[in-house]
Amino acid sequence: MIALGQFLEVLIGGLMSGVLYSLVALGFVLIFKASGVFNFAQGAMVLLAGLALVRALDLLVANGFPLWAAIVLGIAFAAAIMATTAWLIERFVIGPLVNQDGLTLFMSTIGVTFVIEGAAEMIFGSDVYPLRLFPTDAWFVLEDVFPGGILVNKLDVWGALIAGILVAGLAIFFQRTKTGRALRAVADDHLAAHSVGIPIGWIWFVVWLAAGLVALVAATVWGTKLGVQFSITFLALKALPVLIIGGLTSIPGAIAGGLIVGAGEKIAEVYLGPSIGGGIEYWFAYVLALAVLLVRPQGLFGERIIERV
Amino acid sequence: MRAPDTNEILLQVEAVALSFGGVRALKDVSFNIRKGEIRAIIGPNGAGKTSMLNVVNGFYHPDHGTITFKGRTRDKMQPFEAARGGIARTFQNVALFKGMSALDNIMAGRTLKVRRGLLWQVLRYGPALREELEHRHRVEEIIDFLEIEAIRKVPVGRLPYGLQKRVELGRALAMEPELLLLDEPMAGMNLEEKEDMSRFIVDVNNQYGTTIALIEHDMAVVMDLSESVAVLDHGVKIADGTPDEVKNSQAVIEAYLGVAH
Amino acid sequence: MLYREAGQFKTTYVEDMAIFPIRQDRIALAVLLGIAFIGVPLLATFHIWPFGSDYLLWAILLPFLILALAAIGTNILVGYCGQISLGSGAFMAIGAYSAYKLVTGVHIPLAWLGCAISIPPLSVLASILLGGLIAAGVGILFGIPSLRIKGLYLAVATLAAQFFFDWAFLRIPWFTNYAPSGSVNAPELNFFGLIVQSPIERYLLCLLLVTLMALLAKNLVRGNLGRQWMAIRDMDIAAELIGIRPLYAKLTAFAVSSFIIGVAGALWAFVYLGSWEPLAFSIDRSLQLLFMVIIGGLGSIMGSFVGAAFILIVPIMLNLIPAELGVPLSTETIAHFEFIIFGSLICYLLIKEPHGFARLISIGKEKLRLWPFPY
Amino acid sequence: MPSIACNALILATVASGVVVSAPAAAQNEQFIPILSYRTGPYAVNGAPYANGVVDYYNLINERDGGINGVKILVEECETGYATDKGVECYERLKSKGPTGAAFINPLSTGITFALTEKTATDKIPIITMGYGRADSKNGAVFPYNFPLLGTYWSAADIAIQHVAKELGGFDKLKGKKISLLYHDSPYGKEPIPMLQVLAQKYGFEFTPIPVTHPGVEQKSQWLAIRQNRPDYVLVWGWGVMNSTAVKEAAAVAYPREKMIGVWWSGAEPDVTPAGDQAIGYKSLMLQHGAGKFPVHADIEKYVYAKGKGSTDSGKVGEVLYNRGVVNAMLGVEAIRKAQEKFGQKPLTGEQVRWGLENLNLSEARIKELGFDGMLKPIKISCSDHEGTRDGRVQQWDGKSWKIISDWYTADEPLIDPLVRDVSAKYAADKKAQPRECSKES
Amino acid sequence: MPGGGSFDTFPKLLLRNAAQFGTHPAFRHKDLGIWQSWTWAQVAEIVRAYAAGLHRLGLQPGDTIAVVGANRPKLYWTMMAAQMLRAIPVPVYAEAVADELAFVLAHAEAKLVAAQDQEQVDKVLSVSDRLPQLDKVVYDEPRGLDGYDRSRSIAIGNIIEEGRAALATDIALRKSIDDFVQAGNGSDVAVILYTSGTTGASKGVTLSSRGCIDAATDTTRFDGLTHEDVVLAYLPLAWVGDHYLNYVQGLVAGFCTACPESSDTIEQDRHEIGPTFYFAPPRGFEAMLTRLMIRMEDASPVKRRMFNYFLDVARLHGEQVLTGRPVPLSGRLLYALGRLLVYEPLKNVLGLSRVRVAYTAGEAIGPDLFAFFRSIGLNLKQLYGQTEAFLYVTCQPDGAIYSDTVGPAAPNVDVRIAESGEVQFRSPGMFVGYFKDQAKTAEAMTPDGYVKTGDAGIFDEKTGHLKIIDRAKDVGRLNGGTMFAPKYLENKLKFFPNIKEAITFGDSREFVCAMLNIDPIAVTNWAERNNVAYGSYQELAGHPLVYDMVANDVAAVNRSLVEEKVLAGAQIRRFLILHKELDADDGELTRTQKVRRRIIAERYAPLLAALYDGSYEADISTEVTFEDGRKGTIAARVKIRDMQAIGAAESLEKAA
Repeated sequence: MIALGQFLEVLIGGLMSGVLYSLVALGFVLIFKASGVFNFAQGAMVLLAGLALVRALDLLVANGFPLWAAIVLGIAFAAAIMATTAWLIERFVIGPLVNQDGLTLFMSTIGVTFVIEGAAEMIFGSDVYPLRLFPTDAWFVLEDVFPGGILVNKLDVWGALIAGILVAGLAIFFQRTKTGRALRAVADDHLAAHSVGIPIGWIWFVVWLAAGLVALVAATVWGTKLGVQFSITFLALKALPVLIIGGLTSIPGAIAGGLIVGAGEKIAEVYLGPSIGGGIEYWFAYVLALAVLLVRPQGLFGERIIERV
Repeated sequence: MRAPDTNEILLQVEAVALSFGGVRALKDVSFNIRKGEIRAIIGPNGAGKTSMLNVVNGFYHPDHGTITFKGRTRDKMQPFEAARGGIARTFQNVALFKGMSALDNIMAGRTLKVRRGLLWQVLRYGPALREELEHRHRVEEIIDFLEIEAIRKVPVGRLPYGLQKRVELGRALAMEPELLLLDEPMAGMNLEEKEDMSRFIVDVNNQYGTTIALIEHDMAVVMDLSESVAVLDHGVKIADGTPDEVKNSQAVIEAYLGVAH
Repeated sequence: MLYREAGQFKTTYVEDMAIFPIRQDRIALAVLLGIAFIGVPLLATFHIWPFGSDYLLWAILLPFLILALAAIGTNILVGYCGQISLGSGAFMAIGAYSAYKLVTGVHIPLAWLGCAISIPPLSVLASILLGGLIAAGVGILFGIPSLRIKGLYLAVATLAAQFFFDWAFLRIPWFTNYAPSGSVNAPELNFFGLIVQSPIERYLLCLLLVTLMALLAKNLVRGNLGRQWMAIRDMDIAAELIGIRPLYAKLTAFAVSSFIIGVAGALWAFVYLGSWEPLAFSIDRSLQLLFMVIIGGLGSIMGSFVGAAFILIVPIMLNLIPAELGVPLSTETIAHFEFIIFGSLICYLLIKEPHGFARLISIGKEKLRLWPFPY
Repeated sequence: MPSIACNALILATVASGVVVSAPAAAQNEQFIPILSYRTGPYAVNGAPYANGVVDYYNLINERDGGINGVKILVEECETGYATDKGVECYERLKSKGPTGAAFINPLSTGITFALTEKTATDKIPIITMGYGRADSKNGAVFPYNFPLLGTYWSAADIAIQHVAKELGGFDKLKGKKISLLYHDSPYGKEPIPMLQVLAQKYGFEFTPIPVTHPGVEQKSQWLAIRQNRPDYVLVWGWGVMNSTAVKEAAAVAYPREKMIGVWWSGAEPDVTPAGDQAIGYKSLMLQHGAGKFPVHADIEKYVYAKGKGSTDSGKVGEVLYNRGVVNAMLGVEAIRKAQEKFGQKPLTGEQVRWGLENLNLSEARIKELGFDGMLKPIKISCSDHEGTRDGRVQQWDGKSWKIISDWYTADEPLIDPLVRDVSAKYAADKKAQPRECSKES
Repeated sequence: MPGGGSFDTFPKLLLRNAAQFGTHPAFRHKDLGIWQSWTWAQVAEIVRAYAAGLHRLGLQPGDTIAVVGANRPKLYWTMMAAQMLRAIPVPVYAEAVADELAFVLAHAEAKLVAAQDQEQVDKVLSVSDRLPQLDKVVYDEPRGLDGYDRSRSIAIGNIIEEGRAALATDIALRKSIDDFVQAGNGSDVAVILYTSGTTGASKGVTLSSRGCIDAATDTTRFDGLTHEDVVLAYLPLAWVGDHYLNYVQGLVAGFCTACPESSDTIEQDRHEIGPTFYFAPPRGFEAMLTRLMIRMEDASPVKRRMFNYFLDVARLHGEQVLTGRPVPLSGRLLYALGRLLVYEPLKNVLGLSRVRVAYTAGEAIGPDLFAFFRSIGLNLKQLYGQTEAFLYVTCQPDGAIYSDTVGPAAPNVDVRIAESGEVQFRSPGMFVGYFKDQAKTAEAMTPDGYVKTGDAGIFDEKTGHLKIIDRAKDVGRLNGGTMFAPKYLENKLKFFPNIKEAITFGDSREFVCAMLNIDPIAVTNWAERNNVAYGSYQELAGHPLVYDMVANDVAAVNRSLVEEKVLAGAQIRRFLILHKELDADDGELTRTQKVRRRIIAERYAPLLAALYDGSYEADISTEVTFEDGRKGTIAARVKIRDMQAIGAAESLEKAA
């Protein structure tokens, strides 16, 4: 019974943290879907959004704003920052690089990563800034079934909730709004979309903005978890296997990938780790991704690659 | 034009069927190519001509049916096996290696003839160098043959379409194939380029005795070049015979008229 | 303008297919090699500017040479064969740790068999080369997925190698000969009795190896194998139809690339760092190498050198310039500026010339050859 | 200074019209490089430390006009905690100033490992106060390494001593479970051999748990801890790993009181992000803790009042800041000591090394320097490059660090055999002949 | 410096070269991507084997063997091998259409034809029924010829192989070859060169070995050519220029003859091989300059300014620097800088870097053009000659170069001007006679053994150099009695870059009129830069702005005429621009691109009439031959413009 309880605890913890990875992975998927850009800067964008938010909050609270007003204004400020960033990226990087191959675009986003990291820290400072938007303590459920109960972190639950809302929101955005539909058209075929009068530059700005807002959401959760600080950028690396497993173009895939990675790596770490030295979760997710790719080269939910002569 | 040496069958396609996700591209097609002939495959758009070539050189694996090449029967093969067996191929939309020069593209066609492995190539000395020079010499003959001396070191991406087609033919010739599949070798060419290309095709057939199967839209060219013509329509072979026979076939006329209207 | 080629004609294929068919290029190369092999050591020996201190030699030229070598390896895989890899750092690590194990002697007890595999300590050179070979072997293993996985998916998949080996060298004490800290020390660099110790000696050693391997790599990429790789890169389907086996082409690319990277890794560990931990070969190193080849030019051996120089030297210059100008900026601000400028430069370069410095150089060279004409 | 640098400086000066003190004055300056990291994942901890160092050097220049009149010339170089950048910085700075670098202080175990051999060749002492290789305490094998005030082996021993004390005696350790949550790098791994020795000696069950760089993801480690329920968790983290550990501990409801961090896991940035969840968390002290002492008054008066401070004055007196100050002070005192022998002029690294090796700070001298209450007396010798191995334990009460224990002294007889073994192996690897400390004055 | 010396036949020279410079390259040919090279020793061996093979095919002394094709080593060797057997090679223009070819082959009674490739073989075979003497066609490139009847056609490679095999086994054959070489003497007919004649059918100019070798010996000495030199053989094989400059001088001096890969790659090949001795007709240099200037138009403004600046410097000092006359220091320095930045790179791109001596001939060269090349340091000189003289009559010595003269008599050449104004000469290389045409031969000779050139000329009073005015028979008189030298006028017109061809009329008429062809490259370029819209050549040619522009050029010619006393009255009073380009396929030009005045006058009779009847436009319809051989007609309405005659006074005013 203890063993089962522990397993459930690990499994639930894993699934939950997987959802948190998905929050970051979603931003990747948005951009890749619409512009074919593999955006390495997503982690840096989370940092930027988090820093903008937390610094604005601190300033507003220090100046006597009530907390709710500070939160609303802070989020508005951070959103504005992300919009500016999206515009700058579209205008100065992705726009001029249109029609380049994927690798070049990918490398350019690494360049963007450097710029965002440097600028964010220069403007907002490089300390650790605590952010407390969500509770971080834990519930212990089913204490009567399992001794000590099963630990469920409240923050994780919040994260899962938010991810759910986000996915639903994105689904509505893509299915129901004009911009969303245009976005899907662009994703299918740039040239064709262009020829029917969809302004590519605008669409890409919207996409990067959406990714920026997703980054902001991720930053609220991750910032609460870790404190807003430079290390948040490393989330990008944690999100990559999630993406690969889910498929680069699938929003549900990002969630599913997150769940698989989260559960897989936690279980591996807890049950396999001790026997082979521990710390395996970093590579485990990637090896899992590799294994998935060998079976389905386009990821679990990715669109099938068809070759023609 | 040279008549086939013999009636020996080089390639026999037997009851091949192929479908893509429910769409049937080829329906029980059978035909053969005799050694040394120039064989044309014609048909309206979407008739399954390119699919046929793709089956022959192993890029598509037929749902059923067999291919007999040089006496060996099989139901599918890998593209490089087909290449090794002596089947070379050009593409409807030029499929050159864009980042390489015309010379390197044709040199790449020699891959199957390369005997020395990695370690020798690293050293590029002795036998490896000698071999490389031999291949270069052979490739230069092809360049001379196709009259593309002036562009041998130009990256193929910069060449006009007609020359790209010629380089692609060169790459196929470099393989010294027994069977050469040409997918619309003259598509998008002007009159003069077409004439050149026709001349090259005939010369290849003449000089090297290469068997040639070609897909072509320009009927005049087909009638001039080929000794026998197979006609496909909607994945079915509707006629097969000499150009004259085919030209007068009722089924063919209907198929083409049907498309024209 | 400097190219006066009239009258340079080739009477043999060997001349025509030379690496530098133009005499002026050969002269430039000879001058460069002369400076590298003779000029630099002489200047450094007599401490003549800019070799007043070891700084240039130790902190710039040495890492430049070694990383350029690693970049050549990366370029073979990424630039020539078109297989994007984010795991180059791992292969450097494999080279480094394998060489370390070999040079200290390998002992694998096989308890259940009651015997052990023992390899006596090997010489430094043999260890470095064998380290490269082991990296090549592992490279082949990790190249197998490339047969199914393509493009950016493959790039991410190669991260599996990166993170796995990061972990392995950190966690498996056998690799570090059970060093308590997990940090290992390079052995004495003994090459057939010649002890390589001083910066000049280290520099010459690396220069020699890098020059040699660059030459051999060039031999490969301009030979049939190189054409196979490029064919796979440019159009894999057509490549297959002319008889190129994707399996062979891709795996040889992985092997050769990993071998070169592995040797570079061993040099990085033995000659440059002297003492290292897996962090020296982290994902950052992989990205750095990828940057080098993209900025330098995919599919260009020379580009690898230029890219390495750029990626290595620009941050240092950005760091030095404000100090030299006496601009009163805090280290922190400079560091952040450095990030911003470096990132912007990379974006700018990619926009301006997505094919890297190699293309810029060849355009420049073409201009000089046609001077004063524009085309 | 290389001529190019001078020329550029002059040009820049002329161009900007700003009057900068003439480089001619450079002749009576002692150059000290600072390898710092104010960016990247460890900036949070790297920056306050570097601020302390810089401020103390400024204090010496502003208050005393240098060390006996020899001005201290400082240049910072950003390493980003990366080994190769550290090596580059070292090479760039080692021969600056009239006599080259007095000593080097890399503040990174990785860089320390990479530089150990180089500094010996260049004859520049490498000061690793509270970090670095534990075996470098042995000055016979490592003549240029000075792991002052305490190595990780000392730290491990002190931590176990404190655990024993909390439990009520060493005999109570038997059968207890002690886990080490460590940063998976040479830094985090250093204490493991010592802890293994201690586990054997006292009979507790020791479990090392690695956390992968940079340490943002520790969920599975803490789930394992929750299931394994160790009696104590030693935290050997750096940067974000520390605060994450505290938060994760809170999340799995592991008592913070049972966590003891090493002295690099016991500063303000390690606990503040966790907020109230950090209350009760303990850590070792590298003798000193947070707080202001007489020296801080001088710093505020001579440095901050003149606007030359390198941080907000609110951060003066934080743990890592103070550690920077102590570190700088020890270096300055070593130079001062060396000046006694070699004269009051800029000294070479080799001369400073002599100063370090003969450094002897009495209680009186410490008081005189304004460090009363921060430090115990230090005496360094050829065979003991550590100088002293004392530590205390502090606890976070939600607002500040409170000292909760008396002084512990690491068990030298227990550590020394390990030091000898490992350093001997190093000497053998490098084919170096150790010097004989007994024969030196 | 090698010369002919005691070697009076080509086979002997070949053997001498093989012995003397055996390891030096004799021939190169860009083939299969590289410069295939043969040393003199190899060539001697191959030619001997080839000769043996030809001998076995039945080639006898005195037989003729025609050579048709581009510049290929094997075709040159065919001539050598033929000469070794004391047979007579007859090179024929490769572009000749079947009829022209049939005429020459029949006239020369060619027993064998050596053809370059399938195209030429087919051409020969297509007319073989008109050639009873023709035995076999041998060919260089076997591609596409596999299936041909072997009894009619054989690959040269095979002949050489068979000859080599036979020589190895057959002692008698070896001996007979040696005997042929021994028996050869200077009076043997070395070659028959068919002139392309501006009028009527071509004539076979017969040249003797001795004559050829002596002439070439003189000129190689004159220009200091040695076996170290390299030439690019790209001129038509049948033209005396190629035969003399490349084949004969090559054998005499022992230098290396390089054959280009194909006609498309001549520029590239010239750049690669970097010839040291170079010949091009004026239109060759002109095309070079035109292309060069057009390319520079697209250069960045800075570069263009630099380029123009240094060309001005060159104009100022270049000639002096080249001839070693004193130049001020500043000029010398500027010129040196210009050499670094412009002149040498320019010559390099054109492949002329290594040229020591360059010649131009065939027609008058524009003074600006001539000066341009000299000013950038190319030692360009003019020569005057003709097939009957075996090229050289006069040539310019280094240091005494004037663009309007063709220099003094070449070594050992006597030149005189007859009463009629015709230039006449006697030279070592002068021809033996026209093949099978005693009458014509007699017609071409004076009783005292001079050859009539048919050109009118004068000796320049200052320098004593010869100045060619026109074809003697073309020089006419206006009704007013003024001398009218059409060619002279036409050349002056053609010196303007916009004018490609000019034909003037005036003999026995009231005044001078001109028909002009604009240069399509130069004028379209001008049109693009000035936003002049046009749909076709014809439209462009009739454009009023073009007329204006050309009118300026004509006026300039008129002005320059004022200074020439004899010709001042022959100013151009009316002109028109032809609606189509003159074309050799239409018979309007010769194969060497000379205008056929009489034919043009016939074809464009309505226009000619209109020029003289005072109307301002005229309709014309002409038959043309398209590239693919089809025929068609072009009709157009051509405008005519009047020109004001310029008096001497006015011209002087302008000058002042």
